[in-house]
Amino acid sequence: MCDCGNNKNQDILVPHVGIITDITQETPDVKTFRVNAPGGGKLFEHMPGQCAMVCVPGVGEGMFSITSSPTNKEYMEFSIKRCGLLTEYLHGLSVGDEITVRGPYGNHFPVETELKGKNLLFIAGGIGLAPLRSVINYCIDNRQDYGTIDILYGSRSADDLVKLKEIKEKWMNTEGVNVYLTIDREQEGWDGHVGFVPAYLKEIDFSTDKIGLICGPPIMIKFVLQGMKELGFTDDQVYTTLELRMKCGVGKCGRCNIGSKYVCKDGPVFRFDQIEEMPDEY
Amino acid sequence: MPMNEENKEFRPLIVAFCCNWCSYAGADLAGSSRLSYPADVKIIRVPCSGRVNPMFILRAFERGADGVIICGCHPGDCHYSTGNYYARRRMALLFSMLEYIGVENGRTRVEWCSAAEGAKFSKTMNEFCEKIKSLGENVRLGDLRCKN
Amino acid sequence: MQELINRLKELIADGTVVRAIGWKKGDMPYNPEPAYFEKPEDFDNFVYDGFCGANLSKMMIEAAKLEGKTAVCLKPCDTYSFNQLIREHRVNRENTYIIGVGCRGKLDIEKARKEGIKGIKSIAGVDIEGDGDVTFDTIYGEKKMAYKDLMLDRCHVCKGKDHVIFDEVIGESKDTADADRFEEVIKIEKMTPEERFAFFKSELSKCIRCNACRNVCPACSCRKCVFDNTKFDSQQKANVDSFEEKMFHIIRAFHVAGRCTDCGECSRVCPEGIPLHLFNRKFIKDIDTFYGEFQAGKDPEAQSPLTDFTFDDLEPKDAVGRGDK
Amino acid sequence: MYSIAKENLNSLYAAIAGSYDLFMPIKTAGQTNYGFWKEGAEGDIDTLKTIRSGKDAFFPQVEQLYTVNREIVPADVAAGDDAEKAADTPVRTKLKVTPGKLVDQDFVIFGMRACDVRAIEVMDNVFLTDPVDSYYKSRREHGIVVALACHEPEESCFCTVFGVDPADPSKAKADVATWMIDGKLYWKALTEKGEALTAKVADLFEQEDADAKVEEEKSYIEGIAKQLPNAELSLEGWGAGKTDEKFKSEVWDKVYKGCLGCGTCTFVCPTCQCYDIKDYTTKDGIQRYRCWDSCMYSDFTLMAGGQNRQTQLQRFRQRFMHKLVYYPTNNDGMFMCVGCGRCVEKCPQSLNIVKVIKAFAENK
Repeated sequence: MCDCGNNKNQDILVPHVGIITDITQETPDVKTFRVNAPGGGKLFEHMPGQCAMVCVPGVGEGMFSITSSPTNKEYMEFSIKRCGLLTEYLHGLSVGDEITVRGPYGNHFPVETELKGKNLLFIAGGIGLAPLRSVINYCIDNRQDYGTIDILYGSRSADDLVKLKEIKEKWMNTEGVNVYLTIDREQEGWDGHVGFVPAYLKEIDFSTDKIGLICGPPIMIKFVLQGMKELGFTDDQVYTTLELRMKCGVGKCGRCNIGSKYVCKDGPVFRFDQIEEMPDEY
Repeated sequence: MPMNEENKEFRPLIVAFCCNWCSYAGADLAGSSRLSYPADVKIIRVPCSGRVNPMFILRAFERGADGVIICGCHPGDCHYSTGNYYARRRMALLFSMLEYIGVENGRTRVEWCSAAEGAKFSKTMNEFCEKIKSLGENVRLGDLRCKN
Repeated sequence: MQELINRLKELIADGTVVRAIGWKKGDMPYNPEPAYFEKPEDFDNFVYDGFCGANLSKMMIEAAKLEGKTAVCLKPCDTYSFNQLIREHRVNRENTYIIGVGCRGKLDIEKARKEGIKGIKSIAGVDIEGDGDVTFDTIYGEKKMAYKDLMLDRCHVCKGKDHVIFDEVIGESKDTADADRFEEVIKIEKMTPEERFAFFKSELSKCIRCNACRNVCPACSCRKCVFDNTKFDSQQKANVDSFEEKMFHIIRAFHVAGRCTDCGECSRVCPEGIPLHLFNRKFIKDIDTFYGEFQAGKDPEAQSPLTDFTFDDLEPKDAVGRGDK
Repeated sequence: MYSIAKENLNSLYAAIAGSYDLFMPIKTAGQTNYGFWKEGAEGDIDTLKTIRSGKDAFFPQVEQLYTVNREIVPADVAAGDDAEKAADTPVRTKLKVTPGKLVDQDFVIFGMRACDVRAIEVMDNVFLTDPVDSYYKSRREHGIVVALACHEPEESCFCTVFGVDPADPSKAKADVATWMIDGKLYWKALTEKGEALTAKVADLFEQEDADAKVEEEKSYIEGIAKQLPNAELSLEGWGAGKTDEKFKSEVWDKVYKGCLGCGTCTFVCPTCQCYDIKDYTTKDGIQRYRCWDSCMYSDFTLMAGGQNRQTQLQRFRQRFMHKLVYYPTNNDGMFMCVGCGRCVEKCPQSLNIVKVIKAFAENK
């Protein structure tokens, strides 16, 4: 076993070896991987919203958001949707297999500053819950530091809702946390809300004394933002996280920039008024 | 190829692209007829000799092969009627090009070998293997990174 | 040149074409760029002189998809490439108006640089007509070179002064061939394998894999190149040793074998001056020898040798070992 | 000041190569590129511009980052492996990461022109800012730069536009400045590293009071530089904070059309530093390396779900915006171009940064 996981002197591009200690099939195409250092414990500490480069050597490397909360001191989790070469391969791995991980990269949701003491509104679609889950759990674990927490989460179908168990057992049972679930189409066995997230958002008619955190498919983000504006939210009240092709993760390889901002270094978390200032290239 | 103390003899790595309809069966027949051919030959089954892309051959060399042989049906006997005719033209041009850039002649070969010719298959492989042994290790087409 | 400009303006004015593809004056006397011309004032910067070497036929792949007809200026050798593109159904002939432009050989500024000519302020004698020497006015004094000595290598093996496809021809052309097309190939074939290998190794070790040779090639018109396939691990942008460059260049030449018209663009654009045409020409020579003479692009109906066969073709084992006996 | 006759340069190269790796312009197959000098190599410092810039010295085209060795082991149910899954997939992959070796020996980069030396500063701002790239850093720490004045600048040069002085390499951040005047190389150490190098080869040099001669050469070069066609190129309108106005300009649509989407400009450029990280599977481990990449390539930003710069116009714009706007925005107004003019000479379609700047000036 190599000790590179603990070597602090090596280059930022050289990864840590991580071992998969648990795999949960969340939905038909999403799995959550629990990753530990080979000797146990976490590979590194991170803040909610930060990302890491997960790599299967010989197959590829990709940027994934760390879905577990920093308050989890035992392991890190990545929720990964199967959609390409690397993710396909990752889905074929078993507990006990090793992968490499490097990070953490990027900025994080301002949980210690702008968000502190505020009422929060999380809006997620599909696998977009992954980056937000880290923040939600962080806020729930530090419940006293935040106001009310509203979580609006939608997905294509009931089977595609990620982390349903945690949502039901933990989030729904925490005081001051309201969870609103919705699915796109009617389905047998589903007695909750049916409809798209932006529409549901308007139905619920959230008051604007909140800070919004959005993540989901680009089209959803677009319409949610519209909906929020109609409700009276302003751009500087809403945060989201972006994703572009990345290789280095440290703002040097030169591909994930939007204007002069690098998503991997200056992002992935941006406030909407910051996004408005960037050139239209994402 | 590593050459340690006990094993000084050069063992070439040979990749054989064998057509599913003829020489692949020919290799089978060679096996069931207890005809031997060197274990250095690694067979890759292809649906037709016409499936062999020049890039397959170059990549095989790059990844450490010392010789590459393509076996297909005899002209006129192609399962898909004409695949081997096209292959014949392509390989003629490719082999000529390899010679042109300075690769030793004989590292590549095309042989037509039917499903009934187990003996020919085994003989061809033995011959080819001897030829590659005499040429030695493939230096010119290999990749440095695959060389330890 | 004025005649050409007038005619293009006329074609646009009378609605025959919507736009023209030609060359725009550069900021140096030797670097005109391929460009689109639509409005009369665009033609203020139109230029056609000895440095307009670029083969514009590949631009027609995109241009012929645009709304309305496009006029394109093609030199005699470029028309072969265009024909080949028609053969492969990559351009829409209906949407193209071909103006065959005259050519007396195109020039290579690198040839002047090799002669130590630098600090160029202006160049005279490169017009499309005339046959005098080329005069360079430089910061370091005036320099002269014969037009012929400044020509691109490909022009010394010119395919002839005739356009093989056109709607109209403007200007005179000259056959500038003064060397045998296969001379260099034969010279290499006569070397020993060791010499050949050393030659290609030193040439190809310069390759920086910029892909200019591929991107400029009118025959390389695949929508997605095999070397751009991210799932293929030989999609290498650079390599530890020179082998992969060999593979890239062999495959590049192989993919256009039988379709390459020998337009010489690959060698022209190579920033490292690698004689890439030596690969293409070897294939052409072999095809000629093995399967009979064939000039791609001459006849848009002709079957390419690699998509054709005869029952008694040469066996691959007989294709080698012919040279160094 | 030290001097050495031009015909003795080979012995100087040999002397330097005796103590250091010597990286310098070498002529092979008719072209001059940087390479490691060894006995018999044809050193060529007369050619003003090597085709590839000197950036290879610190940021080579290919660089080994680390090797991963895979070991396939049987699933170990006793150690916590799920028994059911272990029956299904009985083997597990174990990995071992071995970082690539950092440069730990001093080496000399000889004959770098002032523009290329400035380009090192440009790259420093990328690689040496937090988080520091240790591969680059180790090369920077061990590299000794011997800069050479440009005796005869060429028409494609426009370095003075960016404040680079082709006449006086001692103004650049080099360790040694040299001038080639009348068949003699004049040598002036500028830093401690430069002094150390000088000490090692000092017995080849003559001591000569040549300050006047060097001054004369400098004013000669400056005189030439003023006459160059692009000496007066104006950068007005470019620089930090100009993102909005330039990005939305319609001029891009006019200037990009001829672009082939090849990587020539990026690969010959001394300041282009974008890279890709790739795997190469061999028999003994997966080698992960980084190599130059080009923003002009169609796969540069390609993702499973599409990409953000899909057209050549966007990619073309990205390159020049990066050089003239984005980089200055992030680096106190410093441009990411040094005016070396390689793209001016090498672009297959004759498009280049000068044409872009001029097109914007004309279409204001």
